[in-house]
Amino acid sequence: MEHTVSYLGLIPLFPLLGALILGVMHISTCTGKPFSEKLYGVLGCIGPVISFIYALIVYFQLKGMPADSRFLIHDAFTWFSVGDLHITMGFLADPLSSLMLVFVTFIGSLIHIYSVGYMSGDENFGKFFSYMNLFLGSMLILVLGSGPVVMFVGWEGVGLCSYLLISFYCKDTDNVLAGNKAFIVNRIGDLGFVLGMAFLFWAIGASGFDYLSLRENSHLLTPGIGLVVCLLLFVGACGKSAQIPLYVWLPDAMAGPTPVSALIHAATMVTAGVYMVARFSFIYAHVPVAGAVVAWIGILTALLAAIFGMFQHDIKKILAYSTVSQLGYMFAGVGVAAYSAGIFHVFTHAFFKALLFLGAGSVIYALHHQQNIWKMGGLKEKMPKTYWSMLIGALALAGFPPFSGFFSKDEILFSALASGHTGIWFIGVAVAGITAYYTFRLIFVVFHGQPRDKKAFDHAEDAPAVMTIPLMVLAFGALCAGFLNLPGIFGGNLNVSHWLAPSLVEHHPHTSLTVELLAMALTIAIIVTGIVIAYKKFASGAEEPEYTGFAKFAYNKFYVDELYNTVFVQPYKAIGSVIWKSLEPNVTDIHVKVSSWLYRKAGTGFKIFQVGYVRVYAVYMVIGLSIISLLLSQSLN
Amino acid sequence: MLLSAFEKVKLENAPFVSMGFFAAAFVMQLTAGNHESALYGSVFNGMFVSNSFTQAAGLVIIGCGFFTAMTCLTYFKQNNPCTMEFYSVLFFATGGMLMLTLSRELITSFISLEIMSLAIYILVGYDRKRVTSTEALLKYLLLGAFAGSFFVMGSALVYGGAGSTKFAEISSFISTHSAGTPLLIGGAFFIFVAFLFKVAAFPFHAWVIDVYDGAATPVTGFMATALKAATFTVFANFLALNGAMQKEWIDFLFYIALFTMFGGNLIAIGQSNIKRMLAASGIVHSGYLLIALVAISTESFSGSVIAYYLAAYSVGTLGIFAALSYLGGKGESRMSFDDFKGLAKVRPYSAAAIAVFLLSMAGIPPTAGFMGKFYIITSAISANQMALAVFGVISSILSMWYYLRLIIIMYFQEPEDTFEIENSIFAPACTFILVFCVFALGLYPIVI
Amino acid sequence: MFAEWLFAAFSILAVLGGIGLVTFRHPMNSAMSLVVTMISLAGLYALLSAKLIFAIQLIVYAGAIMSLIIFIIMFLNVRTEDLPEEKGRFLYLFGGVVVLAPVFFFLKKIIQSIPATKATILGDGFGGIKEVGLVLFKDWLLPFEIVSILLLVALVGAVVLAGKRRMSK
Amino acid sequence: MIQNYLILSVILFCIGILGVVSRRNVLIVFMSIELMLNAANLAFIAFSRFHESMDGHVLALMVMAVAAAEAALALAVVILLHKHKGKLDTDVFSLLKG
Amino acid sequence: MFQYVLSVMIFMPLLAGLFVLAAPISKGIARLAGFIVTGIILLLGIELFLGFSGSAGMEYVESRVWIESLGVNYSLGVDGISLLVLFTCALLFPLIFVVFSTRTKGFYANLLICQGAMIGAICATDLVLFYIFWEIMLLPIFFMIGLYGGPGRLAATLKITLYTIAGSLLMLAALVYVGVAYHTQFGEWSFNIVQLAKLNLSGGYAVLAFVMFMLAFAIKIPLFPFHTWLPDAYTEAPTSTTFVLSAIMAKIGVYAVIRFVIPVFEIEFARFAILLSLAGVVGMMYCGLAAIAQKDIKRMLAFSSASHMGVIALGVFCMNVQALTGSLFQIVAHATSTGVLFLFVGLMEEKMQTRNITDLGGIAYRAPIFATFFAIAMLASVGLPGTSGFIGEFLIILGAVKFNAFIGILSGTTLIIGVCYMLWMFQRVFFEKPKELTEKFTDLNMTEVLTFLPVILLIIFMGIFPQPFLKKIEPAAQKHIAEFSTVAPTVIVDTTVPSEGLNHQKN
Repeated sequence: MEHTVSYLGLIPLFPLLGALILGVMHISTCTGKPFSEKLYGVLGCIGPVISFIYALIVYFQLKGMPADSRFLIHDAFTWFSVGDLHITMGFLADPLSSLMLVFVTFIGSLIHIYSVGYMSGDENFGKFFSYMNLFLGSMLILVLGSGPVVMFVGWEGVGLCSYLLISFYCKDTDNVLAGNKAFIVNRIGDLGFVLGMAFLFWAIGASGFDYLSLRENSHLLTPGIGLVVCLLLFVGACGKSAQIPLYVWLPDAMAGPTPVSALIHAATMVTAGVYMVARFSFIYAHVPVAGAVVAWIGILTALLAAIFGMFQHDIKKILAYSTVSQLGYMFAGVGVAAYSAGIFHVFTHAFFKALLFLGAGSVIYALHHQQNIWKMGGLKEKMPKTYWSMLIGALALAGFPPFSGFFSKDEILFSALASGHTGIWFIGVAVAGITAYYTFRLIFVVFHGQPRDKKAFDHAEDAPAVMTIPLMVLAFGALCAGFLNLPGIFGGNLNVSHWLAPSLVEHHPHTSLTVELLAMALTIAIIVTGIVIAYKKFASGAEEPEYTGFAKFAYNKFYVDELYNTVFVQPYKAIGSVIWKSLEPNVTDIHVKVSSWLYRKAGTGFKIFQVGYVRVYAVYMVIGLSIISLLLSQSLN
Repeated sequence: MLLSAFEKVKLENAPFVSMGFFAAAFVMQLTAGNHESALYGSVFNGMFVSNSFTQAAGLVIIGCGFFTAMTCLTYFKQNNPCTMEFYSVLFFATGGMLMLTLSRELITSFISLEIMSLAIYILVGYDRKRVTSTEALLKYLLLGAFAGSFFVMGSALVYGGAGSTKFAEISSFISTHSAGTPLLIGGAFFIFVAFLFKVAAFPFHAWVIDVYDGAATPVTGFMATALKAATFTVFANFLALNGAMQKEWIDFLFYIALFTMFGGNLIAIGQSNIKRMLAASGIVHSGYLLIALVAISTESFSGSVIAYYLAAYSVGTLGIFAALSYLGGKGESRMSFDDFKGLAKVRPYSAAAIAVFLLSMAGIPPTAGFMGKFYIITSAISANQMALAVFGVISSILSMWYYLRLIIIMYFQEPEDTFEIENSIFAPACTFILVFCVFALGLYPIVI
Repeated sequence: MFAEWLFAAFSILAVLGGIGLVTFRHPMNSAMSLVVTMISLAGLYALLSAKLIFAIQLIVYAGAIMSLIIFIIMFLNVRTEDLPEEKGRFLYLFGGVVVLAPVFFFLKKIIQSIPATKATILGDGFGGIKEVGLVLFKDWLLPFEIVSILLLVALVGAVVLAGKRRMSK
Repeated sequence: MIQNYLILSVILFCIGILGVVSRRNVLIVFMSIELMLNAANLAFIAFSRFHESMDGHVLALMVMAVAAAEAALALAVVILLHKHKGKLDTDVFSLLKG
Repeated sequence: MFQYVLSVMIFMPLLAGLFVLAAPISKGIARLAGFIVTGIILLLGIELFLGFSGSAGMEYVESRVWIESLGVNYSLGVDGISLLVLFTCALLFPLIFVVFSTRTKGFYANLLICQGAMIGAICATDLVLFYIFWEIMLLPIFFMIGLYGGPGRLAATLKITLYTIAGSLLMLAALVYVGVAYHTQFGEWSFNIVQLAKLNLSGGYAVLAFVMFMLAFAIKIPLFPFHTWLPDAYTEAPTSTTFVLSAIMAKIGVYAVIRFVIPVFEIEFARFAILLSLAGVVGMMYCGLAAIAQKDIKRMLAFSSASHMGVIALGVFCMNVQALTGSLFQIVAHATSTGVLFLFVGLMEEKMQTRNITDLGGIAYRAPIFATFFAIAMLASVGLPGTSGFIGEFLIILGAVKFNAFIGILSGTTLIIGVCYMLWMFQRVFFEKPKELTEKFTDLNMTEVLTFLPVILLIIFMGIFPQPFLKKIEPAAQKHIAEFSTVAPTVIVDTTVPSEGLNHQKN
């Protein structure tokens, strides 16, 4: 078995072990004297780094294999097996997962290193790294899982870590609420995932419920059931990747420490949905309707989040909405069957979004946890390293050529256009403009103009090296990652797409070069327009605006949270208390109540017959006698 | 055999001796042959027949007598003392019951019934100073005599219809004619009325509560068990004399059983006095026994189910009455539910014993009561009387509450009383022997 | 014919006596009515050729038992004002009649089911002391014996309940 | 012919029941019960005549004996009652109820 | 020697319980004795578990004639279906003797008797014997709630006792009916379940008997809408009792359905399966929703327990091997997770004299070990992969989807509903700012850690390596389903998933 390599399982194991060790260390010293931060830091980073090394080994090993049979598997043990259902705790590295593997471990390691600086001085330093390691382990299980069920382990695991890390500062109710929200909304998605798996299993899973077998049998899937499976799985993806209607948790998730936002809520976990859709490309490819649904939901989410992003004050919220928006792009990509484009955007996005978040983190760190952009300003001089790296990130996010975002986003837009989804393309282009606008609004307000808060400004300075080095590495990535998948018109040969091809089922539509160039030019024009507008409005120091009308509406996120609260959360609680207060005692328990009432009444009621008079007792006897006589005389003859 | 024990009683005074006689009679009954035999066939003209069923019933009755005598020892230390006539009358009653179980002739049955009844009337009214005792006597006597006259009328009609009052001849008459002859129907009906009265079946049950309440506690125990055992035995013998006879009356008994169970339950729910509650629960148990009567298979009638149930029921009931006898205190001052608050904290063993008896009566395994109920239900369903079985079960659900109520009061409430009692070993000893019996019968259900 | 007239007369007397028993307020009057019934019943027994029973009915029942009852009534010296107020007794009686009607008709139906046979002439010995005695001691020895026990019980009972009690111990 | 006797017996029996049911005087109730027993005896004798066997006579005899025994006990009770309350009203004795 | 292990496991605690009750010993010794006895039972249980060969049939069989005339035998045996329940029962009891402050010896006696009876009910393969143990196991519960419960204990104990006795008495009638039916069909008496499985029952009485059986078990499980005794009883009972009730007794209800109802009433079962599974699902949602409205943690957990029992029961009603195995697995998983949660709540109550959620907060800072353990148990209870809760729930949902897509989808909502109230509670109790009462809270001491650690580890172990457990139960479940499907094939509409999917689409 040349495809079997036993170290595949070790990749997630290292961070998990790290998590365990750190957790035990933390708990055992929680009330006493803690271990030094250095020890925690080293232990915390060692796992991700080893995983990264292994990821590279995997990558190179795959690279050395022939293109059509590039995969490595490792079945660690039979997880559970009941009837036809055989689930092995197996790991699969194919081009798709190896790509994810590499960048997840890479960015994960960087962010761990960054966190050592960011989190220093926190009393729960150990806990943080334990959770982070746990997250990374789960994420790697998600990525490497050889079948949907194993993937689901990671899927839920990352959800759990997300919850734990969002409510990391758990003395504050809001943070915990945000964590709850994230977990519950994710769970709604998980429901879809589980049901999707169930349907999929009963349809084609009997002869093996891992990707390889499923892929072989995917032709057996009827369109109807295929659609059901696709949509249910997409519900799962929506939950995890914050798409309409389940996106609401992600902005709130910014309550967690910034490295968490960077790693989990920007670079890795939230893209799991996209990864999952790509994983199941062999099913989605059969059901174009499902793809269209995915694409439309994606692009609408992109639009909506971009609109929200335009009006936010909180630096992390802006980035969060931009994440949602970018995720929308990715779904639009995978929805129009351009899986490699979607995944490529995941890849590039991971770099620039992590970069932006870490940059924002540095800013916040420098300003002592100030997150409102209208309290910042002019930080360019004080924090040049941060500024420049964030600028690169912003350009990449805006999709300005030749930064990485440009190539991936353009690839998606182009695929949409090419596959005939003109509407999606159109909205996509508009969103690109809006993205450019709000990204540079952030940059200009924070780094240009006059400082708005003098006192904080004076103390601001660039972060220590342990934080800035990861920034620079990421900035380099954001700058260059796009070149890995240079499209044909720029003389590239879509390296990443070709690499991914064996894992995916996609067709590359062909359109004329002119159309492609025109579309690209239009996009760039729109992006530039967005940047220019932002420059005009904010570069020279605008004050915090008073929002009215649509802006206020958008600032308040169209009141979707409130809507959900009224439509789902409150009724849910109301139903709960109705059941407890009214239904349970008065309806469900009624059979008990009524029978006990009857019972008591009957008991007291029958007492009156025992009057104590002898002749009345005789009367009972005689009445009984005569009734029976009556019946008996009827039966005579 | 019985008479020998019974003649001597006039010479004996002490209750110990009477206990000895009961024990001796018990052993004799136990060792007596197990085969169907007519006692003194030629002399008594086949009016007495002994078989395993009557033997078992006899054992139950004698056992009841034994334990009652034992209980009385303690009881009378706390209450108005008795004379030795009490024990002799107890023997008369027992003798009457034994004859009743053996008798295979209507008038013999009637006379035995009257011996038993008269003796029990005397026992009920024994404490002449108490008005309630006299009242109970009055009620029982009036209604008992009333019911007795029905028996006579019924016998007359049966005699008119079948030309004889012997079971064997009635049976052969039915075989050649039919059980549906009007005279037989009428006669049997009136005889049933008397039996149903004695076992307190609905609607002839009303007396039982007041009478049990008024009588002295050990007597109540004796009435509730031995009397029922004797009556049911003869009832079953009469009913089983011919298959056609029993079939004729199945529907009738069905409804009687039904109403008896539910009527008894409804009365029991509202009671606040333990003796009255037990009386009412006795009605319910009669209902169960009636189920068994409905379900007896006349082809191979052995009465085992009835006998077992009687034994199980007797053990439980006697036990609880024995416990009440010594816990009741002077002049039966503690008889209502509330008087037993927190008994478990003061007298844990007594409370445990009472709880066991109550659970047995409620039919909770592994007590004898459960096995009895199990047999009854089995026999009912075997006889294709599913409905009756289900109703029986529902009725025992209804009865749970008032049994549990006493347990709850004993265990879960705080004591207000010190439960001081006369120091006498007999009734407590009797109680604990009976506890042992409850489990022994439950775990080794001997079925004849 | 004579026998039928006698029957009619005795039955009417018996029924009247019975009605008297249940309607008179004072027990003494009732007791006397009962005596009337008993005597007429004795006559009826005679008509049914039950000579021994006829005699016993007269001697034991109408004679002994009833005089005992009357003796008790006298002994207790029941005065009218001690008697229960039974103003509504006629109403009760009427109610009782209604309730009892089914029983009565049931019994009547049963009686009517008996085939109507002419009375046969019986031998002289029927119902005589000797004949009945033979039957009694040959076939019915057991009941006879146990009746003695019954009477003993009754004796003891009467003593226990009504007699002066000597306390034991 | 036999029916007539029996009908009479039934009538007396029912009158007896009536007495038991509707009267409150203990003595009258007892006497009603005696009446019922007598009615039954009449039936015995009548059936005896009908079957032409003397068993019925014996049975009637037994019933009489029983009736006598009952009467003895009943009268003892009457005396007892009178001692307690001085009254013969059954309704007075209704302490036990409910 | 080992062939009598089941009898030993039944009677050792029973006799020990009676001994403790009767003997004049101090409560401390009673506790110690209880711990030793249950410890031995645990060792025997583990030995038995390891020695179980995993065949589909009965092992460790014992059989003795008891009531010859009715074919009632004292027969015991363990197969894949009962193995895990038995294991749970043996595993969890020692915990109660370790944690909490010492109560009276009567309490420990009751616990011991309860364990004996429960093991008896689990091992009995004779219906009558089963019934006897089934009833006996209620008595200690009755006394424990009544004697040692909270302020509303009287009403609670009456309600649970009357309710469950009502059910089981009806079952008695049905049980006898089955025996009699066997007698009529085969001419001999038997109440052995293996024999009874051969029965062909049909007609109105069979349905009636089936309903009565199901009623008894539905009350015990408890299945909606017969769960109303549960919140009261669970809340008022002393925590150890609640633990026993939720962790073991409710499971025996499910187990009994699998063991006794399915083999005997195949046709009726298939006919009512939809209705029953609907009851399971509705109960799950109903109780889950009710849980969110609770202020008392214990009552919340009670509803949560009822909700989970709905899912477990659903697994049984789905009639396929995945769901059935899932249910059996979930029995253990739920017993360990929710059971331990109840114990934790008991500890909290003991230390802070309150169970009111609003009075608590910030325990996570005061007691990190406790919080971690609690969190793990909680996550297992909401079915997080990697914990034991996931495997069972996943299998059940999988089976439910096959059984009926609609019910499958509804059953999936357990994932959401469970997490809502649990997180809400966790937030209020463990996070947020510490309150006055929680300041007093001390973390688990060494004994407690060592007590709970094995269970917590088991939760995780069973989540990661469930196969050793599944391997032992699957053949029996497989056989069960196979027998079931051969008898009732006409009734089970072959609901293949594609058609279901299409239906779903139209909806």
